Amino acid sequence: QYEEQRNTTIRCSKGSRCYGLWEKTRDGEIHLVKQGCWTHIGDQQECHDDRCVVTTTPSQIQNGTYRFCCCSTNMCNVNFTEDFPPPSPT
Amino acid sequence: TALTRGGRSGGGSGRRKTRCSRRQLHVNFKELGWDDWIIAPLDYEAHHCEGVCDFPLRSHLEPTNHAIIQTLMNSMDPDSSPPSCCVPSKLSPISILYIDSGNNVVYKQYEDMVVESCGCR
Amino acid sequence: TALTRGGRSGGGSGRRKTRCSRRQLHVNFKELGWDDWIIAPLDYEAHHCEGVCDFPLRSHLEPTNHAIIQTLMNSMDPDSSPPSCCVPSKLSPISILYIDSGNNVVYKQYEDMVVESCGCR
Repeated sequence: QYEEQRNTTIRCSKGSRCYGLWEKTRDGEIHLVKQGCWTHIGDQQECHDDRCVVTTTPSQIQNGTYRFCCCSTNMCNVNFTEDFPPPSPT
Repeated sequence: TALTRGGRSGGGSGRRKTRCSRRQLHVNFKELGWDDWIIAPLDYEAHHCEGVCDFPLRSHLEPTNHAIIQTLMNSMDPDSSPPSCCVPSKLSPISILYIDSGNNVVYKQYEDMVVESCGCR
Repeated sequence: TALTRGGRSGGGSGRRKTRCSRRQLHVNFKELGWDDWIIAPLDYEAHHCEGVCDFPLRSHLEPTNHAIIQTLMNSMDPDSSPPSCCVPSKLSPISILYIDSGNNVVYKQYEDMVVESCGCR
């Protein structure tokens, strides 16, 4: 289960996970973009954590302000923490 | 019904190559240049199928009747046709979060992205 | 939905081989030694698929999303994986009259005996 934008909670189907996507602006403001059930995991090691931790460097979209994570316990995608390598100096 | 009455066994010559099986193939969307539209995941394990489909074909490779005949004919006369080919026989989807052309964030299930099993076709 | 946002175009090198297409393959059950149980037909045109599946894959080859990604990765780094393979994408049956183990004459439709179209998988 997870908490969607309109504060509703749905049950994810068996085997799927919860995910969340936020936008973190330059000055640290955080906006929720999307939450839901992640039904098909590409890498079986993914989304096993019981907390929503952003572990991979965000993609270049929107200047890298998106924060994506997935996790496997009830309501785990209500918020997120960050644990990804700092961008390498260019 | 599979055609099981086989003719002469294949005369497969040369170094024994490994048989058709599922192998690793790690896909990195950044390296493909797709991280300008894909938000997550940025990489995943897709696997791929590789190896010879030689005569006689093993049943776990689920050959079609055509593949059985083609492989048999190739083993009898390699110039008549190539052997059947080792390809995915079962694929599964992955979920992808991306930005569409209208700059909306979209969650979608992309079919046929991960090889579950390989077969000779 | 097919993955259409392609990354860098493939650097396919070497002599231009012919592309994946349907070719002839005449099957003679006598030559296969099956005329001791097959009454009719004793031969038929099975066709087969042959040719390269190079980047970018044409839509008529109906590539799966996995085949699109594998072919793209092969064009960027041939050592990462083989290209996708040219195999039957549509097969049709033929009728066969044969003698079964109880010495009865049986009429049966054998599935997947004739290649109708080829694709990259």
